[in-house]
Amino acid sequence: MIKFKDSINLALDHSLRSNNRLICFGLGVNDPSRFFETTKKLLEKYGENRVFETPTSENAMTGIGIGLAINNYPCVMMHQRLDFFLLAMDQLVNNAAKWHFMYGGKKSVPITIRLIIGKGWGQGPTHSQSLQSWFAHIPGLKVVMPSLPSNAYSLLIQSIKDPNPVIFIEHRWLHEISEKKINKKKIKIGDCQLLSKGKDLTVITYSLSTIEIMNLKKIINKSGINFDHIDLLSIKPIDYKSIKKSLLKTKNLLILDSISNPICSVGSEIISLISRDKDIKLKNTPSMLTLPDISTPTSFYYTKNYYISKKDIIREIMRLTNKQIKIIIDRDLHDVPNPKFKGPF
Amino acid sequence: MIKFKDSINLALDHSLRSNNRLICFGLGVNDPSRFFETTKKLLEKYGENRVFETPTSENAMTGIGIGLAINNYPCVMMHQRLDFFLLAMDQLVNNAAKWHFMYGGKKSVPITIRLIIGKGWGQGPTHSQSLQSWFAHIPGLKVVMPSLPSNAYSLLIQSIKDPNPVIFIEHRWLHEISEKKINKKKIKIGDCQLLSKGKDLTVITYSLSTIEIMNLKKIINKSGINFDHIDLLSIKPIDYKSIKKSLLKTKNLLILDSISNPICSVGSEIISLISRDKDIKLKNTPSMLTLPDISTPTSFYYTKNYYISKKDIIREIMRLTNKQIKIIIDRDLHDVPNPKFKGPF
Amino acid sequence: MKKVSFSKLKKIYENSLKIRILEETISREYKKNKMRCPTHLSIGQEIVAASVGILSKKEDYFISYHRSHAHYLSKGGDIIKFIHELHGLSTGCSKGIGGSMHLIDLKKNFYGSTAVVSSSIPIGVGLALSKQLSKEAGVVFIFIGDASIEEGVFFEALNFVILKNLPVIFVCENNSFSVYTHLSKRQPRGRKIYKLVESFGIKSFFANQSETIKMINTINKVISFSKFSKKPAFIEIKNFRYLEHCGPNYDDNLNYRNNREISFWTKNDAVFILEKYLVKLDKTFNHKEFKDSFIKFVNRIFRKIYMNNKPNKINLKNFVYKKA
Amino acid sequence: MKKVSFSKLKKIYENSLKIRILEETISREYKKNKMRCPTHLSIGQEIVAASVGILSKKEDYFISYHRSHAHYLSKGGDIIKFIHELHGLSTGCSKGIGGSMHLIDLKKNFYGSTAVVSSSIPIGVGLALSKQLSKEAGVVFIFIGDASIEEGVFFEALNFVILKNLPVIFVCENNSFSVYTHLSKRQPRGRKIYKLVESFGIKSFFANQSETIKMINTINKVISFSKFSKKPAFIEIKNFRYLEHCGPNYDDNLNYRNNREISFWTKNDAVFILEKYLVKLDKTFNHKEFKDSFIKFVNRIFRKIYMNNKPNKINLKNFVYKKA
Ligand SMILES: Cc1ncc(C[n+]2csc(CCOP(=O)(O)OP(=O)(O)O)c2C)c(N)n1
Ligand SMILES: Cc1ncc(C[n+]2csc(CCOP(=O)(O)OP(=O)(O)O)c2C)c(N)n1
Ligand SMILES: [Mg+2]
Ligand SMILES: [Mg+2]
Repeated sequence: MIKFKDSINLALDHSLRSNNRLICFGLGVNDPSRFFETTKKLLEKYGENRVFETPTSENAMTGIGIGLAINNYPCVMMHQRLDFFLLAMDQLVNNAAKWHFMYGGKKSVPITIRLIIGKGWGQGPTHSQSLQSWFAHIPGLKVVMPSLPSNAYSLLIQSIKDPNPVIFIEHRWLHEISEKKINKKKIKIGDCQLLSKGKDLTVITYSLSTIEIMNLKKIINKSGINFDHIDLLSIKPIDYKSIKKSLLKTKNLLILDSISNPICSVGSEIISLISRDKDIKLKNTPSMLTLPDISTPTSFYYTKNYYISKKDIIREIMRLTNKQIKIIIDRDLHDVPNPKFKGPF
Repeated sequence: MIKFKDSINLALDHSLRSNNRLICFGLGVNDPSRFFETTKKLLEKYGENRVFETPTSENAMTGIGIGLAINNYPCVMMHQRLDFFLLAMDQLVNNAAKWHFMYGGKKSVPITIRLIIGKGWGQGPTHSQSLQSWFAHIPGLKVVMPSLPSNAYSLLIQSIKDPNPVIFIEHRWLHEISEKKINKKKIKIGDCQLLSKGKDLTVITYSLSTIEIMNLKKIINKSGINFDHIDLLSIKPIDYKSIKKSLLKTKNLLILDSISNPICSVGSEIISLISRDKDIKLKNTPSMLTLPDISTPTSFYYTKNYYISKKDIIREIMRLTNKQIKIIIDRDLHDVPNPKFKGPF
Repeated sequence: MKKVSFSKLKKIYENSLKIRILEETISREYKKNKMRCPTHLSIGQEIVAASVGILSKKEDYFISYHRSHAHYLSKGGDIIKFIHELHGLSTGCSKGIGGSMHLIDLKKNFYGSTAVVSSSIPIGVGLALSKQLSKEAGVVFIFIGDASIEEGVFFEALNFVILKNLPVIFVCENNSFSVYTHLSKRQPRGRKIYKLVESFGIKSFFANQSETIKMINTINKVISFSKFSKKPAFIEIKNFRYLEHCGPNYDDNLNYRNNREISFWTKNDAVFILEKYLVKLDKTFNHKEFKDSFIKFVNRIFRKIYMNNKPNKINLKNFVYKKA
Repeated sequence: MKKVSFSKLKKIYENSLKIRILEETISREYKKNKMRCPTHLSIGQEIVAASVGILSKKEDYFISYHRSHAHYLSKGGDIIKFIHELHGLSTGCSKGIGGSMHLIDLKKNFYGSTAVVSSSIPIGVGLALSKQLSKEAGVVFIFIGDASIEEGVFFEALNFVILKNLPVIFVCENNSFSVYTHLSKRQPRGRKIYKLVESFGIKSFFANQSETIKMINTINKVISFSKFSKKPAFIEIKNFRYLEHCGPNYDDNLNYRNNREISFWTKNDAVFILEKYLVKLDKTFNHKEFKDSFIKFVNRIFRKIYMNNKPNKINLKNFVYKKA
């Protein structure tokens, strides 16, 4: 059994070993938490020159990473919450995303920025934002959001190898997810994975929502509903070809964009793409499930109906397929990824 | 005749006069340029306590504006380019947008942030970005984008009066646009305006694209094509009711999102909204025109095909209506709003 | 410079005792998993807030960061609403929406605390500008940690404070750590934060919390300086947190802090030092009754919550925008 | 401290003369509306770049801000590609995509200039870290204006430079203005930028461009300090731009600058001061030939462009991402 957080650690270890110019830095990389255990042993193996703690200076550190990257030191920068990275939008958007373009292709910026999205245990308004649609909007950035240990492993290695800036977003609730063993097959940035097949419906997920639907697959299948499950993996570039192929078959779409606010979201972008495609004719209007257009509250009580629940998903699938699913009673607490989790982050 | 920039000036003057707690600040407000002439005479009338220059500290100044606003000094903050405001995303998103929410409604943040979008005369990658879709994505913000002197006047007054943070985005090329006289009729934030009526097509525009289509209206009408022209004015909240009403009639949609990159754009959001609405059945797949997913180049030569041209618009309308329009030969330079314009900003 | 009076010292003592009792109760009760939000306790650092709370005026504002319980409480923030907030109840000071990291009590001029490092600094500066404009009495106390010094916005804010000569007092609690990371990994060795700030042209002070009485007098000096000079001021106070960065436990088993330092600070606990000092000055000084009754008061609040923790329904939508 | 030699001074003179000639030509030709991009000219400030260009080493890197023509040229940046860049041609140093505000010449170790205030500072710091890691010779010169001091990222960068002891030399050209706004509206009165930086623990220097020879020697001193101490350094140079902030014209009709100041700086033009000094040292010193041939060279470049300004087609898409 290998956990997501360990696969990240393995991918970092592998990358540091195979490229001795690779640099990793961020708050917490060398502290006892070892960045949610994802940077374990790296300091010991590669030394403080290559793996280092930083001052709490998100904006400058991003620029410093760009400076390293354009002088042939690819790097991985890490933020324990995406929210903190908002301080560095100038460096990200005005420099990292544009450097290769604005000097006519002279220098690219091989920087990978790991961002963690928080959820539950009262993360609240300033510790739970997920802004993948912001990053996807910006020309020059790539956006990768893995779902399982194997694809996290492969995609982190690819992101680090990529000569361009890659925003690599990990949902905190994935860190404890495990697979039997890691499949080291290379996944190209821009390729989705098809996690199940079926003719009734296409379900598009990414990051945590992939797990959300996987946890429901059995019960849905039992009710005689079979669906193509597309796990995007890469938000930008997006694997439109695979989405289209599936929709030509199922003509029925649910996007589980459950960690995002709705407006100008990745879900909306996908619906816009398929709606402008003359080849695609759906049986139902396309559907997407997102958070409401409201910031995250802290309270256990008020997050309950805020997050998308198993019931919400089941209800939507019943509606789209016009079939009944035996409603499940969900006894899990909605604000922890597993019963052991006690926060705080 | 009154110009857009003068209507902004009038609205600021009116607001400063009618609320003696209102504060205005930003780089250039009191310098000889008077912020593209939009802050003319304000210093003289209201004094340096209420209208002041600031250090080049976008992030702190935004926080300072929030501090003023929560203590009953509504304010208007201004940035000569939206691009510079990227430095202040922490203050905008983590504080301004959430303050009212995260303290359970205790204090709202009446701040209006004027952002200017650049175009042409080699503004290039770092002086021409328009990120309305970013702002629309964030719960707690409102986003207003006027098109003409009258609506700029009314909407700026409304934005300033609004108890919430409003991002008020002005396209630089609108500043010299004029109307015979200013119509002071109040426009509610969230209401679009219908600038023409017709059954063949619905054209949705905002900001500069409103002018782009207005300049073509005669020639299009002459070819026997009549369209509902919806000028959004407010990007968030969006006037979905009016959009829907028009589409139920025309069943044909062109969104002119010509100052935005395409992915997760306002255009995509509108298409997502209407595509998820069972009541709306279009004759054609909905269409939108945006910039490519590429940053803005500087060169006169390479911006030519980068921006959406009159021809691009005409071609798309012909396709959607299946009618011919006498192609116009456009002799205007594509990188200036009018022949007098010589940059630099 | 007049020394802080006995009666004020007594109040400071009571204030810090209250904070300690509350925080220790939270630490104990947290393990019941009813306060489900990240919680940064102030145990070991209470005296700073307690002193500023007593020595400042009602009309002064406070604004604070993630470790803000002490600041909220020392300003007189509503205790019941505070505990309810940690429990996510609609009766909390932020209706349960903000949690431990986002506290507010406007009646007491506690203007808010928020959790992104340094993010509340410019807001405090804006509040000070609003005071200057309205010629309102009082200053704004901006509480920050030692990591705040690393964020650019701190320096932008400093520049503006001096440029406009705003009524601000920065209180920097330097506990040497940002989460698990010592200053030496984040700031140049030998830096004195207060001297750095002084070089911006802002009057700056330093105090060590283990010299408790001296520290209280220094805080008083800062406040007088600000009052009489009408100039901004800064004070750095060296202190130490006892528990883990975030959460209810001790974490010194992780060995990220020097043992000598740990034992120095626990031996020089400011609340006890002040207590001993008060007893020395007045043999009859006895806080037992005060303490017992406050403990009872606090326990009752928790007990009530546990007896009936069905929260009221609220409609989140109503809080996103204020209605015009 | 050895004084800068006659031959170096001569080179500095030639370097600044070149820059002036180029910038004046741009100012003249700009009015033909063929250079269609915002253009911040360095006329009046050339000597700083010219000196650093001559006194630094090939292996040193430069990184700069919006007013970067002089820095690019003084580092030996390709002149033809520079002029082509301003004309938006694909033969420009940034293929016409960057324009005046985004210059680069990697062959000469000019690593780039960009137009958001202070945005290039941390990138220069990252370059310096890369030099330290690879034990590569040389330092990174980070050019900044006086407004850069107002952006928080400058201080974040300073902190990191000192923390890691990076090979950086900051060159701050303090021309008293940010666009039309004088320092006094943006920074506290009496502030000395170099002293502020010194208080961060970074060796800092000051020079006044009107004392030209002294300034050149001070720049030399900074470079020697950096070389021998292996420590970061900072120099503030007081100077003045002649033309408007952005564009080809004089704008002193707008009266935003003090007349005394204007006449002081034009009377104390550094290029002329250096010229006179050289003539004094060596009566035979004559730059006429050099000047004439350079003017010819420059004019030829412009003429060629105007004879054939059909630019090559490029596919913008190919520049957004680098292919793996
Ligand atoms: C911008 C930002 N970066 C990182 C964090 C994560 N973080 C939370 S608290 C903290 C430590 C702050 O240390 P300090 O200011 O010294 O306060 P202390 O916790 O010691 O009281 C950090 C880094 C954050 N909240 N915001
Ligand atoms: C972040 C940011 N804010 C504002 C601007 C607008 N701007 C362009 S140049 C400039 C002045 C900078 O002054 P200084 O650093 O002194 O350089 P100088 O122009 O005097 O050489 C300003 C404010 C910008 N480019 N970036
Ligand atoms: Mg600390
Ligand atoms: Mg300047």
